[in-house]
Amino acid sequence: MSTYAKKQGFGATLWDFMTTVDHKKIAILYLISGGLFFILGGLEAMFIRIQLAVPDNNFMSAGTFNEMITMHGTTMIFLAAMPILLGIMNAVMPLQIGARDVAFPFLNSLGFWLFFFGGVVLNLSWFMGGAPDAGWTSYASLSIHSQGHGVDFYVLGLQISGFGTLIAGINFLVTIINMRTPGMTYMRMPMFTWTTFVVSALILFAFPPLTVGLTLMLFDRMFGANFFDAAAGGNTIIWEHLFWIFGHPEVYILILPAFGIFSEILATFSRKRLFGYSSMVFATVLIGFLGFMVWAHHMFTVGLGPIANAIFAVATMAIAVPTGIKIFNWIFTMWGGSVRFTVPMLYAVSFIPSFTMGGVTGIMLAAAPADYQYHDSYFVVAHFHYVIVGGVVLGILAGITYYWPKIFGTMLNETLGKFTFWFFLIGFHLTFFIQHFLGLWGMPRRVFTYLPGQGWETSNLVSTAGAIFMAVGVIILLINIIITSVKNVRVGNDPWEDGRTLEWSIPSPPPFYNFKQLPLARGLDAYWIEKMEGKKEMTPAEPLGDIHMPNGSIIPICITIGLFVASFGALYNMDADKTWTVPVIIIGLLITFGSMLIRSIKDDHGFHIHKEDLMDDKDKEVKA
Amino acid sequence: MHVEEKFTDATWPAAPETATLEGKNKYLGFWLFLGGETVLFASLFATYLALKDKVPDSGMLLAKDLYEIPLTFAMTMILLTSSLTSVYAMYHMKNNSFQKMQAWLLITVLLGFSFLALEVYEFKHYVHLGHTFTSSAYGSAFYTLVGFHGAHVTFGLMWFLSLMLRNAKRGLSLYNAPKFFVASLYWHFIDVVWVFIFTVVYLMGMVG
Amino acid sequence: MKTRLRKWRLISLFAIMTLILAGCGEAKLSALKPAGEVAQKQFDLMVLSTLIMVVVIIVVVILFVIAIVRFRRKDGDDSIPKQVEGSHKLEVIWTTIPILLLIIMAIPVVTYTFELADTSAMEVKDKDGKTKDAVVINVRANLYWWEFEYPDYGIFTSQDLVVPTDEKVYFNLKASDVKHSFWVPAAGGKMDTNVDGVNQMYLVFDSKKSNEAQNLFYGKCAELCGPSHALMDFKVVTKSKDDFNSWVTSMQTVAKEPKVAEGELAKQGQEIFNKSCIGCHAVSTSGNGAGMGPNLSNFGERERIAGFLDHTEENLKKWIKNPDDYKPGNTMAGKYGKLTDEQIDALAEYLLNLKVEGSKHID
Amino acid sequence: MANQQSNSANPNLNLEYRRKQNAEEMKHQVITFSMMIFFTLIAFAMVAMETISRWFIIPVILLLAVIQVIFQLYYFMHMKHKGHETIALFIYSGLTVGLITVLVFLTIVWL
Ligand code: HEA
Ligand code: HEA
Ligand code: HEC
Ligand code: CUA
Ligand SMILES: [Cu+2]
Repeated sequence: MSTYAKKQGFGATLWDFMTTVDHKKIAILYLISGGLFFILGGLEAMFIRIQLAVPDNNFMSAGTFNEMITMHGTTMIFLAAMPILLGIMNAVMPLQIGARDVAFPFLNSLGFWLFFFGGVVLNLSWFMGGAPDAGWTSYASLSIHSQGHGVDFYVLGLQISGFGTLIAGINFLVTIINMRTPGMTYMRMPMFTWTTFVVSALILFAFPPLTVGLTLMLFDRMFGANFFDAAAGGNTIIWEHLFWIFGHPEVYILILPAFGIFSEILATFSRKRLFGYSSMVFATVLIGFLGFMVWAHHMFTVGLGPIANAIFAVATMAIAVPTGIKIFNWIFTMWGGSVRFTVPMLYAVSFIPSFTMGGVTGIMLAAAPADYQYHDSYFVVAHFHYVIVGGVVLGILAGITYYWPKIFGTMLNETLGKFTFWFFLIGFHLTFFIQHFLGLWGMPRRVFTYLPGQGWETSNLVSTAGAIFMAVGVIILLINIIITSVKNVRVGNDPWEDGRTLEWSIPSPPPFYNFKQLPLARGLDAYWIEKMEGKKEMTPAEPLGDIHMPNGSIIPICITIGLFVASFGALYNMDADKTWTVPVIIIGLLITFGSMLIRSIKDDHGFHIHKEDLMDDKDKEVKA
Repeated sequence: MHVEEKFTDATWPAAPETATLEGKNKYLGFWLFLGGETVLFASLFATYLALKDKVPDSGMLLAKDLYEIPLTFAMTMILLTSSLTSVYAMYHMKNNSFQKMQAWLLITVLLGFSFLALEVYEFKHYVHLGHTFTSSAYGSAFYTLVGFHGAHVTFGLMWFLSLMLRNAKRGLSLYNAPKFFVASLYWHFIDVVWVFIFTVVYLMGMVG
Repeated sequence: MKTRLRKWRLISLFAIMTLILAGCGEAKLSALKPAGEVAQKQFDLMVLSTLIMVVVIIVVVILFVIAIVRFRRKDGDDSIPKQVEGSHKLEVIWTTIPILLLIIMAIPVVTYTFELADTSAMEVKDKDGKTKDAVVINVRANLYWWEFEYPDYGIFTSQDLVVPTDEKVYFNLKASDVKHSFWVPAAGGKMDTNVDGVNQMYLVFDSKKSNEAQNLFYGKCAELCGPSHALMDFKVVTKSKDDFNSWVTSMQTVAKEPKVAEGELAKQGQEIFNKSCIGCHAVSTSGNGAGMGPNLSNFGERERIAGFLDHTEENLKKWIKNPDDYKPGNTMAGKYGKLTDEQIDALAEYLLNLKVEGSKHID
Repeated sequence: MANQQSNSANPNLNLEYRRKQNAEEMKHQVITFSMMIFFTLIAFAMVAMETISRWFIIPVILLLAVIQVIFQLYYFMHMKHKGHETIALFIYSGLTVGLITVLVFLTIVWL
């Protein structure tokens, strides 16, 4: 814990978190809010499964169901999975490359608050006249047709949180390019840092098309433009393209960090370096690159014509190759190793077959003529939950458990962790395996109910039962977190004992300046190298000196609140009876730009931690 | 080298924009941002091209009926020149001559404002002819693409102005040199986009 | 231990395979019971790709199981394993084999993509401007109902698609409000109906397979289109070429003039209908009225009401009374005045007697 | 963190020499600028003539635009200088993604 922030009241802690620019605290903010959104999205999933448990169910109305799936998909992808991953990146990546913070601490905070308020805007829709109901893909004809303001909330919420993600992406890129500690060459970076790097690049290039798509939809719905109005010359397919140009890289934005986490965990608990490190790096970059060439595989049935379908089908299949390289490298990391089954390792191990099953159904979907059958059926639902839950969510659960001690300084209970693991894993396969068949038996996705007599009853019931297992697993995890936090047993630098990378060479949680002296990376798995030579600490790369740190700031929240206000003006702009909308837009934007102006006018040079204080700190640690 | 350090002409670094880590980060981060902006404008261009001349009824004005050479030419010349003047400003920044830099930036800003004025005039003219944001998909796409560029120009101007006013009394330092430099990068990028706008939208619009 | 585990995996794999074979779903709507050339090709591709994938999964699982069983850390084992950097040989293997497998898959994928997109027969017209040698149907998808136009015969129907067996049936697909998607799982994959243009595709219904499915296939809307997306079903009635032709002929007899109702109650119903409903519903087969509602000229012979309700008088009355109870968000609700129970009885009587083929109602 | 990173500036570098170099570079910039103006004039003139076939004009003016952009990037925005490899990588990636988008919208956006 930092010596500066101890023993404070709740208000002070709150203020501290609202103004913090420390990557580790921002990580915690991401994890908490992402976690809350995950529970929200999970509850929505449970409602979906309850409604579909039996035929002709009327647990919810058709309209509510559509809101539920839209919010489930949107929340899970944009507000749960991605932010949690960004949180883990924030917590771990700077430590892995031996940096004292990210390149732009202020923007880091801004990115978080944009994401958070975007999520708030989106979810306020539940209380302000109805949630978006056009699916998470929000295809233009339906979303333009949709009554009420639900889709407007979708557009504005995603627009705001999208800016946040873009900022985070640029921030990570610059951090990794410019702020690696001496000796940390690109080919010595831990795998998780590599995936963070590639993912950030994907964010940089994938989010602008989404921004444009959302802007067009915003103009159409709120300011009377005609991009998607076929009668006025518009074309709805433009939306589909823009969405998927973003949407497909997005799924790799989700899975690559999970790949990174598993690479770390598998190496750690096999006590063996990652097998084929350089081909893993290559595969990651290749996946990122190919990810931009395949988006039309979501549009095989749109009518793009056989040439386009054939090209995109083949391009899509190509992704099996780099992904396969990764799968086999993971297996061979364990091969010949000394494998210890801790909870994070259980997740990592179970991920391999689970994700493979999801991946190969992806290749089946890529077979365009067969996809005419699969598309928009439960087969697709099964595919993407296999890759997302069997890949991303397992990755998140693994990452949280693995890095929990580093982030919070305590260990989650292993026994409870194993319960969570088994409930979740069994529930997951139970829920989604059967859905492949539902799809093949003709069940379309996004149906709020189905009639009896079509042969889908039993399978749907099984699927719902599986979802309950998953919920139990998640609840046990929550209990585990509470128990662990209450007990608050502190741990040392390297609680898993087999840590290999720099983050395990410093205290858990690290001091707010991370490294007293920047460490010298002498190879891949820098900390492991030192350990093997019998050392306890890293060799420093610089003499002990003053450390420059940035000041906290409330301005990020102010900038965000301006956009938050403006979005409500835009939201109701097309309502004839509301005359206040334009002034509200202007006021909101004034707050935003005013805050930005203040930021640029007020010089903020940060502060220095003096060498002497650092030495004090060390002394205290030794005593404790 | 310290951000608050005072410099003489001789000690002023050759590349003041990247002399500190903050400067380096800002410089790189901004370039990356421009990489993203490239995709953003490409998406807008793509949309415009897909919707060009897509109007609900045949009586409506199309690209070749609207665009005129003289106005576009004037706007192009103004913006291209402003790119050069901002280069001059950065030249003086590298020579640590603050006043000259300010002067060239002022010229850049004035050119930028005249560009904007012409753009506003142009839009007004089109609206008068019945080609509006809401009249057709073509109209929506046109105003969105060109308007996005216009908004970038406006933002660039505000940025320059606030930097100039803010630092008028303080002179150059390693703290604000990267800011000036990055703002001028932004200005060049706006110019790059305009090169494509005048080619793809206006010239290609006129030849049909 | 090791072999036991492997055996267990094998058994569960067989269990899964039997599940696949035993549970192919219902003949009337399962993609696993292909009922014609298109579905058959797609099914073959599915089988081929599934086999490849099963091979991949088996390889991965075997290696995986060996790794986690053999290299498990023993209690108190503190040895440091050899830090292996990688292996070029292995890497070449697991790069080339997947590439080969993918090539095997890619060849039929590309061929079928082009074969299934071949709708050139639609363009071949005779001198009257009619399609030569091919049945062409214009499908128009609307918020929760389907309209089928047979342009070469000048007839319209809705909700029940009637097609001849053993030949290619060609479709022009379009939506009039929001995007939908036209899917008859047993006969072949889907194609979107867009708002901004027409898509073309073909399907084939094999007569033998059709018989197995009682000449009735289920059609689905496969694109989220609003609250009642789930209920936007349609039915495909297959007929032999001869039966199809005679169906066309009888449809054409009511093409010009709506049938005059017989019986007092039905006459009454017709009157109400002409006052309240005719604005949206056509009752002659040659037109679709204003295109606002399904053509009802053969309503008495339909498989379902509104595409999914059982075709009973009771359901019909309930439907007319308040369509929103059955299909939330449908465009008929609230567009006509309140009707008394008597009026509804009369309407039901009238509608149930709207038939073109006499009493050949299949159930 | 500025304090630990000592940087590129070489204090021994003679001021006079640097000034000269800057002036030299500025000269290049002015030449670049004149070429850009020249290309622009050609492009506008071709369109103004109204006699040349559009199949000739369009590729030529696009080419001129591309050349101008390269000038902007490499001279005005200094991408020709050392240490811009990463930057170039990202700009080209952005351009690639953008180009694919434009291509698709011109061909299979459909309709
Ligand atoms: C984390 C998310 C994630 C990931 C990683 C993937 C990975 C893949 N996806 Fe998936 N996908 C989604 C999330 C994801 N997908 C989502 C959310 C949707 C639906 C969106 C919506 O409509 O709402 C979707 C939909 C989707 C479709 C469209 C279906 C349709 O709507 O009709 C397609 C079609 O091609 C597809 C393909 C693929 C492929 C080829 C991969 C590949 O990357 C998989 C590669 C992996 C492997 C192949 C396994 C390991 C490899 C080996 C062991 C080597 C040997 C293998 C072979 C030789 C085959 N996906
Ligand atoms: C990251 C992405 C993600 C994740 C993690 C999930 C997770 C789950 N999804 Fe997801 N899903 C999507 C992304 C995701 N989904 C997307 C993009 C769609 C498409 C939407 C669309 O069509 O537009 C979709 C659609 C979708 C459908 C299809 C809806 C339809 O087409 O009609 C179904 C149905 O079964 C479903 C189920 C589930 C289930 C059971 C889980 C489970 O794994 C969830 C497990 C989590 C929990 C169970 C947590 C619950 C927590 C508690 C119960 C604790 C409560 C405690 C307190 C309150 C203290 N999802
Ligand atoms: C605004 C136009 C409109 C009016 C007026 C209207 N309907 Fe409808 N009707 C529809 C539409 C649209 C549907 C299809 C609804 C759906 O399936 O979503 C429909 C469906 C039906 C169906 C089921 C059709 C089928 O193919 O199974 C019947 C029966 C019906 N209407 C009868 C009536 C009667 C009787 C009246 C007058 C009292 C009437 N309709 C008035 C638009 C209208
Ligand atoms: Cu129509 Cu779904
Ligand atoms: Cu995809």
